[in-house]
Amino acid sequence: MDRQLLERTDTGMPTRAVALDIDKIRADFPALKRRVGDFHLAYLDNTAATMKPRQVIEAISEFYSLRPANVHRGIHLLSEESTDAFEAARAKVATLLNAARADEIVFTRNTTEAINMAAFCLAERLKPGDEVLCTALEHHADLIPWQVLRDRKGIELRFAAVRPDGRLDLEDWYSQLSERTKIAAFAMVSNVSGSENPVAEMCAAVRRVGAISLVDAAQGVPHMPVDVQAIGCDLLACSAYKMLAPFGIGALYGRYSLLEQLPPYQTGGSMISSVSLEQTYFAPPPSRFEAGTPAVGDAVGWAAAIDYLQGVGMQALHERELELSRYLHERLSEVPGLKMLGEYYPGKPGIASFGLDCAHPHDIAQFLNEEGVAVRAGHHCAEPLHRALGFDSTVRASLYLYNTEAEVDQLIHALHTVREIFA
Amino acid sequence: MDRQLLERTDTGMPTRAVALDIDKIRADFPALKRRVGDFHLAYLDNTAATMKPRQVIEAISEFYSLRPANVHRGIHLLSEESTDAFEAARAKVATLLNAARADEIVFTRNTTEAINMAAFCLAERLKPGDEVLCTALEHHADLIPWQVLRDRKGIELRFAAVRPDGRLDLEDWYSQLSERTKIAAFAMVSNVSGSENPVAEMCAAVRRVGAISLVDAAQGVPHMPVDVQAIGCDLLACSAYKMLAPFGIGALYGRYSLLEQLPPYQTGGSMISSVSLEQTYFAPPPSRFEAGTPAVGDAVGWAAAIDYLQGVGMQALHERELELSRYLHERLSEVPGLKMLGEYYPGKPGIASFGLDCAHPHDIAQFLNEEGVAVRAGHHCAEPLHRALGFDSTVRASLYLYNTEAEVDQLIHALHTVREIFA
Amino acid sequence: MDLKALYREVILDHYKKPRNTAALEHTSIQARCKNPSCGDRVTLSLDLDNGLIKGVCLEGTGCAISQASASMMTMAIKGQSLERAEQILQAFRGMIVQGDPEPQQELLGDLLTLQGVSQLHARVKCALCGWSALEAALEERHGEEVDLELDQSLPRSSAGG
Amino acid sequence: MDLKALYREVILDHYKKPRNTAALEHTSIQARCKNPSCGDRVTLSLDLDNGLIKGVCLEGTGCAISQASASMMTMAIKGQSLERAEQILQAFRGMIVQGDPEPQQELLGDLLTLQGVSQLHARVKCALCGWSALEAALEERHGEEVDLELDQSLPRSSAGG
Ligand SMILES: Cc1ncc(COP(=O)(O)O)c(C=O)c1O
Ligand SMILES: Cc1ncc(COP(=O)(O)O)c(C=O)c1O
Ligand code: FES
Ligand code: FES
Repeated sequence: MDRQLLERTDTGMPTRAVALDIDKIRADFPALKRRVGDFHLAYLDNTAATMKPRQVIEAISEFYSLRPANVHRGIHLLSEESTDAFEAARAKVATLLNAARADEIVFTRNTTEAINMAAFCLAERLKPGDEVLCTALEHHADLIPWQVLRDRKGIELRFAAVRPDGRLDLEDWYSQLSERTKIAAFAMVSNVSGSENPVAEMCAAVRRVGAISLVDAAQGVPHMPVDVQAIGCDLLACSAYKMLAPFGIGALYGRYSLLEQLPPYQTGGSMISSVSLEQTYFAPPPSRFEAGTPAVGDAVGWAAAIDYLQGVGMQALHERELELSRYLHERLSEVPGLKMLGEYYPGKPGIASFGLDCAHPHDIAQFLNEEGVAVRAGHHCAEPLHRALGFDSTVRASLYLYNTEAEVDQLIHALHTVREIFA
Repeated sequence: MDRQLLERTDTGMPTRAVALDIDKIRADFPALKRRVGDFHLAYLDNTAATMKPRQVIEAISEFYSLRPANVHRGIHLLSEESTDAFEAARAKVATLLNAARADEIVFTRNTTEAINMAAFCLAERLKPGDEVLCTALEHHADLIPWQVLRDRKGIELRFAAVRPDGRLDLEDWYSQLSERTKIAAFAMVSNVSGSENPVAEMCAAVRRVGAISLVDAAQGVPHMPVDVQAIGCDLLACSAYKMLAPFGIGALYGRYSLLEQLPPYQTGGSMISSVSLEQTYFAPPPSRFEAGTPAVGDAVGWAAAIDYLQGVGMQALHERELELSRYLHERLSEVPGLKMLGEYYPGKPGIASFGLDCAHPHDIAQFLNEEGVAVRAGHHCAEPLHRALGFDSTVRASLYLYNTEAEVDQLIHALHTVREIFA
Repeated sequence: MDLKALYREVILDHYKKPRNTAALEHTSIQARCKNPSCGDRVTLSLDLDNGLIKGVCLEGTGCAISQASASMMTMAIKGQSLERAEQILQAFRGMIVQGDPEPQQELLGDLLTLQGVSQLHARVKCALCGWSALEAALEERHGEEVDLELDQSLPRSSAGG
Repeated sequence: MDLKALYREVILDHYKKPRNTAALEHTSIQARCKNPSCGDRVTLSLDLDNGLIKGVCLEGTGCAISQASASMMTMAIKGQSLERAEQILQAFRGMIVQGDPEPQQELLGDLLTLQGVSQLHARVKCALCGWSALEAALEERHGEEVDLELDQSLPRSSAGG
């Protein structure tokens, strides 16, 4: 990376236009105060899961202390309150994504379930010869469900290639998109190379061929303003725990007019209109897709996380992340023998995957942990992308709003230690 | 109900052989201290969801404060700790159910997902003409997935009848079990009539015809000692939030030798052995059935709930519940114009569903709430059972370890108020 | 809100003696609504004459709130123009669903006594059952049974307010 | 446990210069093990003679712990009887998987220096990769590739301890 980069700004806006008060933010996260041996924890595994602020932890505690009742409009006070809290969380997610109505938000366990649900519910619209267009840089969650669908329905599954710089080969993608395409599924941001796709432009192209678009926004929604109406997607999936919220909840956003046409996924209580031993009539969306008792406490925690993020401001958070991402990539480029998976470009989100010539990623991660630096090693559930770019596995460092330049320095220092030991 | 009942003991053991210290228990549940208007809360909606003790709430807070990292054996400290906590929860559930090994526990969102998963994964073993034997007293969660399977695979779905006293017609069930039966699914305890099925005997019969047994133990596991090896079931489903734990987690227990033969359900990350764009190899159980990031915090909360319940003792808890159940049913039998769905019998679990001749169940529940009594009104996700016994809907009162005779009295008093208003 | 007073002063009267239950000689349009969460039902028949609701007949089974609300509705719309019935419908929804703090007195009349139901979130649907049948009738969906859950006027997100 | 010392004193030596990598003239049995969570591999060939492991050849790619552990294993089993190799295997698993506080010194010898790995929960599998290949070889599963995840000796619940 050239020196000039530091002088440019990534977004065209003056750097730190809206400065986040990072010390104040960090004080909200109890886990960030932990130490690993003699070192401060430098938590750089945010792509896998983020830390939780006390506001979220307290919202969960409060919910379970005061109104731990089941939802579905039970008539007693606690159930009323629990139902209200659950539906308020749905409305909050809808607002975050700028959905046209709260009923476009289906709660799921995570992104994986959201995509499985979509693939299952779309299956009956497909016939042999139809095509699903995927990409080679997807997370397994946005890949294997389509393989399953392919095997189940006898359709064609196509993959747009990834370029050596770690970005989607858009030309290849466009060349494979055709009238035969019925579904196009792609990530908003790769969880490995960190590169971002032009999702609005892609969704428009998908619409033009009359296909359905699904955006895997697991690494998008937590990190930037996302507006499903502006993007123009039909379906969009994300996970709460990657944005300060608890594990156990995520969402499938769906355009209401599409959701209405889809059959249910799981079946059971609270998704029915009437049931006899012989036949069942299903409720309208989103209930139709939410069988059984939902993860109410996790939804309440998610709502608190969204409040927190909106308090900081998604745009401000995004700009700060791009700033720190630039610093991260710059410092990494100074480490001898380090090979990046993909290339940095101004505006690239804060995800960096790399290897060292002298050591295996798992050994690197082991020594990074010894110096308090938390990263992931492996293929990060994207084996095909790793293979395409000539890696078996990588070390991945990834950022969020509470990370600092000092933590990046700590990572770099630890990488030098690894080099000393292994070289 | 005759007076004699009060003098008999339900279990053959002296009443209150092991007395629970209910005041001490109640002090652990913050929500039980709430008031509704001028009344103490009498929470009698335990079949829908139970309250949570502070031990569980604190375990969740501690988890998110200290180790909110993703699982799957990340190499850094927080991920190690999170993975350990998650797998310890699995081991704890396995111990609670006396599973032969921890790997027989698949974490799901709830009972509904557990049964959907089972029905989906068993589908490919079925061919037209095969039969699934269900019963007319199932919760929709143990009914609709089998209807879906029937429509998908062209199999026969049979239902054993319910008797007027609210219990399964075992004779009818046996008469419908045959060599053609491939799967038999039935509840351990009905969530409406409260009656208990002889599941060990039934599972033995299912095994004799070479079929697979699935026990819906959503109302069993929370309320009595459950030993999957003694019951001899192949599969068993339950939900954590009905046993002091958070929403968002449940389990499918499966005999390992059966789980090993089943295909995956949802697909994505962490359930694979290797992935290419063309093909995927799946991991062994339980990973194979747990695609994507699991509900780690909820699992940790469940583990704390099991600690709490085992501290009280499942047998002691069960005996206390039977004692209070007897009192509940006796007091209800004194209310004029009250019609029970099903009949009391000594040893019947603490679930009572009923109507009043003068008022609609939802209006009754509304007035009960005015006097602080929390119950459910409706068909409780068991429409066919209601219809079979001549009800559209009922009011349901249900008990757990923290309930008292005084709360039952409060219910009875409120029912008299309803009568005054409506009669 | 005093639940006992609400029931004693308004609801029970209509629940026990629903008005306008006599069969019509002539039925122009009939529509039904079912609340799928409990199975309760209202069937509404209208005798229309030149844009006026000349006659109305109510049949139904269900909770006191659903039946009383439907009964009071029949009194409010009988003899009114279709236009005014539509206005009353919107005003009632505004009061019960959106929780309009200043409901439209002039249109609602006696129906104002049901205002307290807007606070019983789980019962809002009950109060709307008859009105959803009316809506279907006004849209001339003859003989149709609408499902209360499908009712777009009942945004789930409002429940989160 | 001092990670740097563990690597510097034991692991790196074997990682950089794995022992027993020369091809065998005669191979009686060959088995492979793959760790599916990272794709790392060990291939083990044995030259058996009358119940004795006369020759052993190691091939593999992977992290330092997996390759060093496999290399040390070849030294431990070379020249030993099949029976004793089985005993060493069990002793090693006891030390690494069950965290046996008093590992069997007499059987393990130099392998004792790997004891610290039992504390690196995420790396226990790494240390076992070569040993699972050995197990397959002892069971005479010629040419087979076993999956480390499938290894029944690695109870997930132990991870919860
Ligand atoms: C781009 C992307 N898609 C999908 C997923 C799967 O998310 P989950 O495990 O929450 O289902 C992830 C998680 O890392 C991801 O980064
Ligand atoms: C007997 C029975 N089965 C299944 C269920 C469904 O449970 P869940 O909503 O947790 O999936 C319930 C819940 O009330 C139940 O009581
Ligand atoms: S309870 Fe059915 S409409 Fe009120
Ligand atoms: S990381 Fe693959 S075996 Fe160690």
